[in-house]
Amino acid sequence: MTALILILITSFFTAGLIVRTKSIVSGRKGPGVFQPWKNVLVLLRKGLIYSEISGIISRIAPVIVFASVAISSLMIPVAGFKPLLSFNGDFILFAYLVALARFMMIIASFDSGSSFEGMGASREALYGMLIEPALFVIIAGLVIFTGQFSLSTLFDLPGEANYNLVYGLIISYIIGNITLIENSRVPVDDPKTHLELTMIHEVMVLDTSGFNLGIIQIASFFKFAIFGSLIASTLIPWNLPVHWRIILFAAVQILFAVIIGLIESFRTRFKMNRNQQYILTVTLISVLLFVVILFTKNIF
Amino acid sequence: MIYLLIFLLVTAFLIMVIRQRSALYVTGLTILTVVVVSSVISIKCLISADTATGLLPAPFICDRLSAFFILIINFTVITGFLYSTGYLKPYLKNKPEKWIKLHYLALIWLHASMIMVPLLRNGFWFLIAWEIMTLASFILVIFEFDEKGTLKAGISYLIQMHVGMVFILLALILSSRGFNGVSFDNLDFYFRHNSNWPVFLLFFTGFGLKAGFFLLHTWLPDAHPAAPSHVSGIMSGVMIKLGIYGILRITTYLSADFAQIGAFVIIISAITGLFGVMMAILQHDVKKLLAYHSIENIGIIGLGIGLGIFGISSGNTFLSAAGFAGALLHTLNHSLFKSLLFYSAGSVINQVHTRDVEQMGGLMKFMPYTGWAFLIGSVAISGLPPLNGFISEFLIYSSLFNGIASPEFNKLIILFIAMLSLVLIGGLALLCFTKVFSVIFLGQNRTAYPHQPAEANKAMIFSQFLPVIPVVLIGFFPVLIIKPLLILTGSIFSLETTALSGSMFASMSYISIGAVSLLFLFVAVLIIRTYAVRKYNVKTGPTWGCGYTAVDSRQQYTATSFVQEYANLAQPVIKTGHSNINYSDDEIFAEKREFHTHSDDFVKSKLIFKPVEFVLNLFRRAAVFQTGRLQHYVLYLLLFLLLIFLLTFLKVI
Amino acid sequence: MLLGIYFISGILLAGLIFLFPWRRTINYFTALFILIQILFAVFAFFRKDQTELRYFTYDALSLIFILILSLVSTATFYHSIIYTRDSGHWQRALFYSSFIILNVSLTGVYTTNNLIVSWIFIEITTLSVAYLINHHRTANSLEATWKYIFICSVGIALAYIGILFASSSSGIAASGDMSFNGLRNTISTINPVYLKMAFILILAGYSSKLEIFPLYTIGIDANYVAPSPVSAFISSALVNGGFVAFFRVFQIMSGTVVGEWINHVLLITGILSLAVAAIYMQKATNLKRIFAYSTVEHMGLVLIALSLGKTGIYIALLQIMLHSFIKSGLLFQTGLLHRVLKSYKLFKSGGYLRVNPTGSMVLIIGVVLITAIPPSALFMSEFLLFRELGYTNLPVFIIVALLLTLVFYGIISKNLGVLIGKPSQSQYDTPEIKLPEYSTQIIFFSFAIIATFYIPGFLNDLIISVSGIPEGFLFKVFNF
Amino acid sequence: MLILLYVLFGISLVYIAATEKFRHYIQAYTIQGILLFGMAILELKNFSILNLILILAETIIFKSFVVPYLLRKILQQTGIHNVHKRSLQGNYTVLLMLLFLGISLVLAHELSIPSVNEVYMVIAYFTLFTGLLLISVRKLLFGHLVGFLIIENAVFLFSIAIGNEFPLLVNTGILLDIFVAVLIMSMFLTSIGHKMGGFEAESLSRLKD
Repeated sequence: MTALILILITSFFTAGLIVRTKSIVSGRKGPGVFQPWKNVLVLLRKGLIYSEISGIISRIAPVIVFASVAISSLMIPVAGFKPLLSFNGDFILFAYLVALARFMMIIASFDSGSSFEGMGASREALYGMLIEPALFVIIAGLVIFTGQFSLSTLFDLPGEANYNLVYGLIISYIIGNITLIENSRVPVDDPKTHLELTMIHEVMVLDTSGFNLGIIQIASFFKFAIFGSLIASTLIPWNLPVHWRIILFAAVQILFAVIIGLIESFRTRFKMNRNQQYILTVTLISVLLFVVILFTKNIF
Repeated sequence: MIYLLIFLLVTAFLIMVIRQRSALYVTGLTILTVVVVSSVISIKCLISADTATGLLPAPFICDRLSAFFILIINFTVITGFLYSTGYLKPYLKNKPEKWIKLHYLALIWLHASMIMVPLLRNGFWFLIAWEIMTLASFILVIFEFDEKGTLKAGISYLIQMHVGMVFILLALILSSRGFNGVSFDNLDFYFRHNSNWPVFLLFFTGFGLKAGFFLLHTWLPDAHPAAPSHVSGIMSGVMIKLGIYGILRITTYLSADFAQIGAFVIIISAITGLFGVMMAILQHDVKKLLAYHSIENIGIIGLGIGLGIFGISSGNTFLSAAGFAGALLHTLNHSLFKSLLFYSAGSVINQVHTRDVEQMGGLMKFMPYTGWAFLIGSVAISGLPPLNGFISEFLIYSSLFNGIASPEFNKLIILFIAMLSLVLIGGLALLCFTKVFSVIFLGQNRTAYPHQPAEANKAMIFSQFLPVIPVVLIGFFPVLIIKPLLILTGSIFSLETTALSGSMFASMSYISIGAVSLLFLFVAVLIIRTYAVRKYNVKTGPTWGCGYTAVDSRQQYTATSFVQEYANLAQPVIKTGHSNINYSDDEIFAEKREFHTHSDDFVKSKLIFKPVEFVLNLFRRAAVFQTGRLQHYVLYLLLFLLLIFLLTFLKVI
Repeated sequence: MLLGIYFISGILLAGLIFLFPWRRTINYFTALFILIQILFAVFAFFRKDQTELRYFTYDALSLIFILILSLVSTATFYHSIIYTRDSGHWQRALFYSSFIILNVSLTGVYTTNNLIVSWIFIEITTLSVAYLINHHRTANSLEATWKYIFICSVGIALAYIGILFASSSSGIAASGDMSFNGLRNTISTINPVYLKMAFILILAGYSSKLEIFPLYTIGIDANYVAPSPVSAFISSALVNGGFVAFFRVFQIMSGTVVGEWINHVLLITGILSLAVAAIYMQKATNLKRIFAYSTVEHMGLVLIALSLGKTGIYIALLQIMLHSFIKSGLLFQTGLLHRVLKSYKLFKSGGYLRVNPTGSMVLIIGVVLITAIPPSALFMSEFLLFRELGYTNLPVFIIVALLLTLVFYGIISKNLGVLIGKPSQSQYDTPEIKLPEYSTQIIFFSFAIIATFYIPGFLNDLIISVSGIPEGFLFKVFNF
Repeated sequence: MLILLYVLFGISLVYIAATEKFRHYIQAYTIQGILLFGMAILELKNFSILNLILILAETIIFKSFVVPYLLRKILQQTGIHNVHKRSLQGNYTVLLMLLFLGISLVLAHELSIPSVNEVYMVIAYFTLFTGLLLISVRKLLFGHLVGFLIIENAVFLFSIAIGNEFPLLVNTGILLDIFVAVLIMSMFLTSIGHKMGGFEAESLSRLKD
């Protein structure tokens, strides 16, 4: 339960922190940390407008997207705080729930018969497909490393005998990149762009409005928090006292958000056709990690 | 056997002589009878502890493996038949009456032979049932013989099945040397005293041809589009599974070489799965796409089997039990959602008279039920929770990760490859099914339909939704089936599964909780949304056109463009060809032009067609010997005598 | 005595036909002959292993084939009545009289116990079938007939030389006893080289009748131009005649020192026949030629089976028996097809299913049966064949399997074209085929299906006694 | 005496192979019939009167009278006299004959058995080969028929050589068979000539795939 609460709290401020970082770096005053959530609350209280062409899918898909991301967050451990749902192989359910959300996003984007939304959908599907192995390779590495089969114990890297902070950092790096890709951030995508041709996530929700847009936004906040929590779990020793863990967790989350903000400020986004290469690089790094773990465990 | 055959022959005769309408009823009744009888027997078989031999007369032997497959077959055949009653209606007028009756007859025989295949161990009877199955399905496939390519697909199917039969025959014969009868039961002895993998390989080739493993799959993407949809559903749903049955049956007899065999099965299955889904994405013919997906799913099932065999080699019960259980469950699951998808696709094709997805669109509004059925099928086949596809993939994943956790390097590499391919298969399947569902059912129609599409008739809708029930049930409540499934797996492959059963049960109950809470959350958010927007009228407006207001349906994103980036990525493996006509110099005003892309199955074109064409050409050239001249015929006589003299003289014979 | 009556009545009736050459009388005479033939077959069964007229014995082998002959010739007669409806008086008279002589001579071939007599009757079959082949008197049929007589005669002359070699040992020449028993008794004294010469000459010579390599070509041509009932008869009864004549020699020689060599020769010949059939079938554009090649294929299989010892003989007999029924049924049906589509040419015909659904169902069943797809009993014999090959000779197994697949492809694809391909003419005449005309085919086909599950006891006993395999063999293999 | 007959027989074969006129074929065949009769009489020591009649019928009557008559009739009806087409030059035919003679010698030597006169075998093989050769190289159907008749002569020679005395009934059967075969063949030959306006084997090569 603590884990869920921590994730919820995290989700409240990460998005704002990113925006805030970006504005400070670019020399603007910028909105407050909770501005994204305020926007969402406004959205939630607005009426709904659907495309004339769209049908039932547009009406239910956002809800499913939200629900599946929310349920998937139930499985995420936070630095030793047990998640609500935890069982052997829960990471599979986690990954596939995220995939379910993606599925629904994609078909929802097609429902309005738009000439743009398909572009985003196409990229989302392709990148999602390409990045999924990275996550699984990490998990496979962790399975070898820890001998556990559940997210709640897998990420307890610091508790392992051969642990080295380098592992934690590499994993954090990979998960960080996964986050950027899953959430369509720079360098893969620029959420603030205004050209539909180059967008991924934003273009898919062009015809989504009001409450539906709101919950999709919340889902993406959740996603941030989920990956942030995973990073925190790999870095923070799980046997520390509770308050230390919470403090460290908060620190990691803030750092994570700030780093993303910095990346978004200083990096330009890739050309669309270079994205695949980038994603594959991430996967390759994860395989490298896997090999390193093999060495560590003397399997080679 | 004899009574059964007499019964079927009498029905056959009856169907041929009575009127068409009554023929339909007789067919239904016969299928129902066979279903009831065989189901009762197999349920008895499943319940009773030992392999119940006394249940059936002589050549038939029922054990739990066969019972499992029979139940699957029965379910799909029932839905298939129900679907056919609706589906065939438009055909009744323009096809010869006898042909329709033959179709019914073939349906009965296909069903009966599919039931018999898992029940027979004696090689001779087994092959008879096997061949009848092939023949019946062949007749079913070529139902729409007027269509271009149907016959070719049918014949290619028949020939390849024949080749497969020869492989099985060879393997059976080799393994029963020294026995009087040719039977699978001899394998037990053979495998204990001989090297296992050569004969296993032969069996695998024979059964793999039916199942559609990589390199042996080329008949599948041709036969399924050619066949009417209920037949595609039955074939893809259950008939190709009998290939899996065969492999499983052989697996139960294996006694050595597990590591090699397991590795082989895993690698070939991984390739199969990846290849199937990679090809599927690029197809624009909806049924061809589904056919390639069958190949993919066979790959997944094969992964499960391979993992199971692998597990035996390292003595890891969890690995093998979860692998086999995953394979069995995926067999069941695939039969459900694949038949469902084929039926829905058939309903669509029946309305729009094309299989090209690029010419569809917006059908959700015209055929909502079919659309829902297809959506459920798509989600399930992509292996997404909370539907059944996820459960079987979960089992296979569990097995995989369990194997990875206790590694040796060589095995680890193979398991790693298996894992990577399984993950990629999942992602690619998602890409594929979002494409096909969206393009067919969402948005607007891209070209004008020949007539206003209407919802499929009641029989079709009913049979589309019949498989939905187990799809949803298994997806939401895997706890219900996991224990029986593991017991079944344990007794088939003689594994000790009680320990595994506990932890699996726990996982499954959590999955159930997750699925149910997903549903609750979904409903809750829906209610909240209704509450939140109650003050406003839900409005509709034009789709956002980026400021451009004259948007029309042709500007929609198409299937080709949706997978364009993927196609570029897959170019090294799967060449996508274009066909277009260039402008000529004297062409001032451009004529109407067409452009289309196609992606060829390189296995089919390079490995099957080319050699076959080469050989046939050679044969055509051999005809120079046939001069029609009397003198030459006498010369042959002389040459023959000379040949024999020479061979004798050289002591060759 | 029985045989004497049969021979005399046959010859008499054949003569009478010329004296009263009207349609009705001819039909009556032939029907009478068919009746005599059936009665003869029945009585022959009760006189098993008795010798008549010195040169003829009703042994098991002959009984099997007499049985087939009487069934096939009855059916052939029935179809011929319809076929020759529009022929001229003399043409018809010649047809039926040749038919009767052919039947008589075939019975002679089947029942004789003498090498030379068997040869004589084989030659008579050649001569009498010539008029049946040439029934239409077109350029094609003349050509085929000429080739048939000529090549057959040359072949048979060679076979005669072979027989002379076989009798070259001192003992047999002195006694002049050219009966098979005599040969069997003295065979051990014959020089093996002469035995080989004899065997190869007899095989090559009779290959024209057996429709195997090297002299298979004339059989194909004859089948092609002959009226389809006659084709059916040629492909079954006449081929069986060649088989019996050859088989008796084979059975004696296979027991000697050259036995192994003979098996090898048979294997080579069989595979060559199979290959020739498989390869040329791909190019054939005529339905009847395809079925004729299928006969070559089946006879090739029979030869391969013969090379496999006792079980092989059982397989060969089963195969040839079933082949007779299925192939003759198929060719009868092809005749009916011709009446509807007006052509056997593949590129000229199509859409048979639409025009004549019942007939096409019969054709489909026939095609299924001839390609040895279950429930065809041919599957049983081929299964046994493969079983033996799998145990003894794997390379041959593979070659045979490949070639059979080719044949399978040829038959199925070409027949499907006729059945459901595009019709070339927009409108075919409405067929005037009455239901009874399908009856013979259906009966023959059902024999071939039932045999998978049940072979009548007396027949099985006969085959077993010819092949000499142990009693419970089938039971053990098939778990009947 | 016997050896002279052999040599004469051989010469007649060479003559047939080398000549280009059908009339000469018939003459040579007639002579062969007489020669065969001589050989049979000389070779078979203890024959009955019935057998003598049979042999007489087979050789003199059948081979020297009936068949040549038939052949002449065909020639008259069709008006063809010369071999104006063949697939092999006459020289080569003769050379091939030489080769076959050699082969026959070798064969007869290799396959010799004590009870059989080797010279007989040589000539018998040679006759057989000549017949087959004629069929293979001649392009007119008439030539084929003559080839067949020569093969029949070879058969006769073999049966003398190996020395079988078949029962009378059987012998009659054989004789009748051959006779009817030749009769029917000549009938067909005539009708082919009418139907197709010629005897060229070329015209009979339409039956193929």
